[in-house]
Amino acid sequence: MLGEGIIKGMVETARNFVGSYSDPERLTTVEYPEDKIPAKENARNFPFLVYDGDDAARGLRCVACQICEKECPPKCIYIVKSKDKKPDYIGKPQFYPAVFDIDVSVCMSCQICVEVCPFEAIKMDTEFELSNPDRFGGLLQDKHRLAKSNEYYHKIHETEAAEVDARLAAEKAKAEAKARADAEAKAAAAAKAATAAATPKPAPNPTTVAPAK
Amino acid sequence: MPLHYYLIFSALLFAVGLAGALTRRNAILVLVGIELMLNAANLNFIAFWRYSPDPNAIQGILFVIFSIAIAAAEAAVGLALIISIYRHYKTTNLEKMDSLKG
Amino acid sequence: MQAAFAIIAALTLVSAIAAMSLRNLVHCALCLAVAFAGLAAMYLQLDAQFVGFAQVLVYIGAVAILVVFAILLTRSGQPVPHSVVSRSWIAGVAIAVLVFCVLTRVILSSSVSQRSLPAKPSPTVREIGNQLMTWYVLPLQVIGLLLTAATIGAVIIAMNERKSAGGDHRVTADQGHGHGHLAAPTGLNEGNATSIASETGSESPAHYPQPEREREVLAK
Amino acid sequence: MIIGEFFRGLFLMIWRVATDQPEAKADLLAVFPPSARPVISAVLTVSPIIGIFATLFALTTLLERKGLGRIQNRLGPNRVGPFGILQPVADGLKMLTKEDIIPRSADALVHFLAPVVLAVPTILAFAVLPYGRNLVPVDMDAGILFFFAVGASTELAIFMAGWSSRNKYSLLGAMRAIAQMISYEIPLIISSVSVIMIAGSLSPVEIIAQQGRYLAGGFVPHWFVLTPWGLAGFIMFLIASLAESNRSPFDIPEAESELIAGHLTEYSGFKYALFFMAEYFGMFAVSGLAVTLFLGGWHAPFEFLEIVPSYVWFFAKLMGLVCLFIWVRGTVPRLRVDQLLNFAWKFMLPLSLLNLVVAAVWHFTAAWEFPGAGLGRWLLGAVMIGVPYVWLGRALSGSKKITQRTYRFAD
Repeated sequence: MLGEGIIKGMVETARNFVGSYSDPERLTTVEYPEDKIPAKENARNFPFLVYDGDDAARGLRCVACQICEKECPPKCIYIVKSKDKKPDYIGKPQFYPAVFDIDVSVCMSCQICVEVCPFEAIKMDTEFELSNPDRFGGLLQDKHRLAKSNEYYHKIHETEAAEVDARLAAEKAKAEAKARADAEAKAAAAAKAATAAATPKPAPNPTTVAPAK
Repeated sequence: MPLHYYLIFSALLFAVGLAGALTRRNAILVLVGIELMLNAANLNFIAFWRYSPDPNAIQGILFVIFSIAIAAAEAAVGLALIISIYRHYKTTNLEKMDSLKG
Repeated sequence: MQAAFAIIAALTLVSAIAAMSLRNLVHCALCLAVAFAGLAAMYLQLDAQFVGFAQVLVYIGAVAILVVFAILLTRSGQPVPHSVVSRSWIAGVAIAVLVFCVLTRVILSSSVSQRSLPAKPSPTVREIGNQLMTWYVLPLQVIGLLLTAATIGAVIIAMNERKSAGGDHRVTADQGHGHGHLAAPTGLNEGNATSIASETGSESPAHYPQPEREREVLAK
Repeated sequence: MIIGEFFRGLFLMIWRVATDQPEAKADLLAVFPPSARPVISAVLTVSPIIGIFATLFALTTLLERKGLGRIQNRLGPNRVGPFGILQPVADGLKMLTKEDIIPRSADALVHFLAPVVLAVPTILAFAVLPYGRNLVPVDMDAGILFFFAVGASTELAIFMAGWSSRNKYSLLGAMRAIAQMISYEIPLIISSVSVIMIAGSLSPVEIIAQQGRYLAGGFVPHWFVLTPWGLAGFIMFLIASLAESNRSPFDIPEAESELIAGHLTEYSGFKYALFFMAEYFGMFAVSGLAVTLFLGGWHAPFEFLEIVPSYVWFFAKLMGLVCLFIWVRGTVPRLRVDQLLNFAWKFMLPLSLLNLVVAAVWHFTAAWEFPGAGLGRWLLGAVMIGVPYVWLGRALSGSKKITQRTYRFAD
């Protein structure tokens, strides 16, 4: 009342004024291009493709299943499936994307592609400096620019990447176990077949053949 | 420069104001015309004061000061009246304010 | 001296004629302000500083603004379909010309008008103040009273809308209909003729809805 | 020969200005033929004023942006030049290279004239301020009246800008600006009338001369701000001048959140720069008047400091007031229109009228002779203005119950 609030406010702003010179901690802003606030772990901006190992062309997890292309709400993903196959991280032969393009200018950072990907192949990046002088070519990111290593993924989303790696390792272990079991079964069946061939019993047993398929 | 320059100029201004006040339909412009006439009269006062043989007699100036004050009051009241009239008749056209014309 | 007089006089006269003859009322008001400024310059040329400044302060700073406000509040800024001068305009101009002729005749025949410029007087503001406070103190008081009365009167005249926001107003509006005047719905015209003071004093619900009123003021 | 005389005159002029001597221009003018002297004299007077205030304008925009930044715990502009000191240059270049847009339905002539009509009176107002001991552009008998007269004529320019743009925001902004300027002109003038009354003169030079004495052995200046009516008048003058120069918290004519930019909405490029400049020039002019009326003009605060050139004190006080304006802008939120006008008519006007009475009492108690008369006089004045201030403040704010806000049209 009677103007004391104004004086109180003036004192407060004066404190800010002096304080911002004496105590740099008070400054709420950083000088952007030189200083950056480190990105939060859960920050997300734009998808990238994860690859394992050193070779982006070989280690790409994407199998060109095109689920993300279908699910993408603004339809910014464009995939062409390869004709041939190459082994994936488990070693199973899979298709790979011959073309994988994402248009930055269309993407709305919704993360749905990440949600739907069954292969943990597409993840969200924290990189936000995507501006480019070339409106068309520069904003359309192709497979090579999108591919980023698993180490990078670990760097930006530590917790999430660890979970993903654990899951993949489990899957891989399961697949290997299964493969081993299959191989063993196959070997057993082969042995059996060998013994069966040795003994004259021509009628094949469907239960032993089926797993070897 | 002789005095009659100012006097004739003031007479011209007075005539312009008078013509406006007599011919315009809009009440506001009639008031403006009256203001112009008052101003012309003020100019006469100042001119007569300036050309008077006794420059220390400042009646002319004082009269103009009073006249300006009165003109301001007149403008305020006059325009308030016009606004009030506008509220009743929805027009400031003087030719349409003819309720008393029988 | 003569050149300055000629320039100022021409400017003042042209803008005075423009103020009295232009179709757009806001232009008229602006020309009026120029005419007032020209007169102030003429006072300065006649060594009447105080009056010149008072002229600027009162006429340009207050009267011209008042005229502008009145024009906008009465929506006179809109172009009118009919002629802006009255039917008997020839008579009006004739009377004005006649008055001018008579005045000129009188001025030219008078011996006073041939008087030449005396030495420059030195009317200090102090002198004016002394005179106002001694010999002219009664007129000063009367002027003060007049100004107070005028202020109160102007406020009351422009404010009576507020008191009779209900039925009274409707009746007057209907009378307007009866005489074949602008038949606008009452609610719409509610607030557009309010003064500056009520423009901003928004306690009364009678002046809502505000956006509508603003649109009307704006509809030039 | 002539050239030598010219440079001698120029040097003498600068030397005399720098050392507070009178007749600075005399030797330089003697070089020119008598018929050209008035024009040359005018140019010599006007060009430094415009140059200095244009520089101050650039400085103040920078100061304002840096200061506001610091008040909000930001850095402020710091990219252009070292510490951002070239920011005004960049701003100016940006303004001047922008396209000059005139709306199609605008009244082109009035739209063009408005910034010119605004800029001329604001620069004219500098004519009567005494910048130093012998630095008065025009020593006018009715200087203060001249100042207020040219100040009043800026209102019409703002109306021209608002009306000619054919934009509802422009018109509303202009109408708000005019209503505000008319309302606050009254307390502004009345609070300076108390000074005029005590000084007995409308001349700024005379008013400053009356404040040139020192009390208590040269340590207490005889400034009007140190009297009860002067202090109250100074505060009211400052508040009213904030409103006159359309500065926060009274910047509702250009309230961005409601009116885009008020009457400036349809202006761009050089015309906008003119408006911007006029606004700051108006602020300088009214601060200069406040310095003249209340803060002793170019007089030093202590007697022994009078050896410092007088214009230094004037500009130091001026910039002090400008900094205060910036500080207030960084602190106080914007008012609503009805609050603004209620404050002017219900609070400022009665108090400034009362302040006149206090000044009159001060004037007539000057003859008091008994011991402690000075203090008693001071206390009497302080009580006379302080008690009504408290009473009026309580009466006006006491009736307001702060309750949950209701929205009439929001839903």
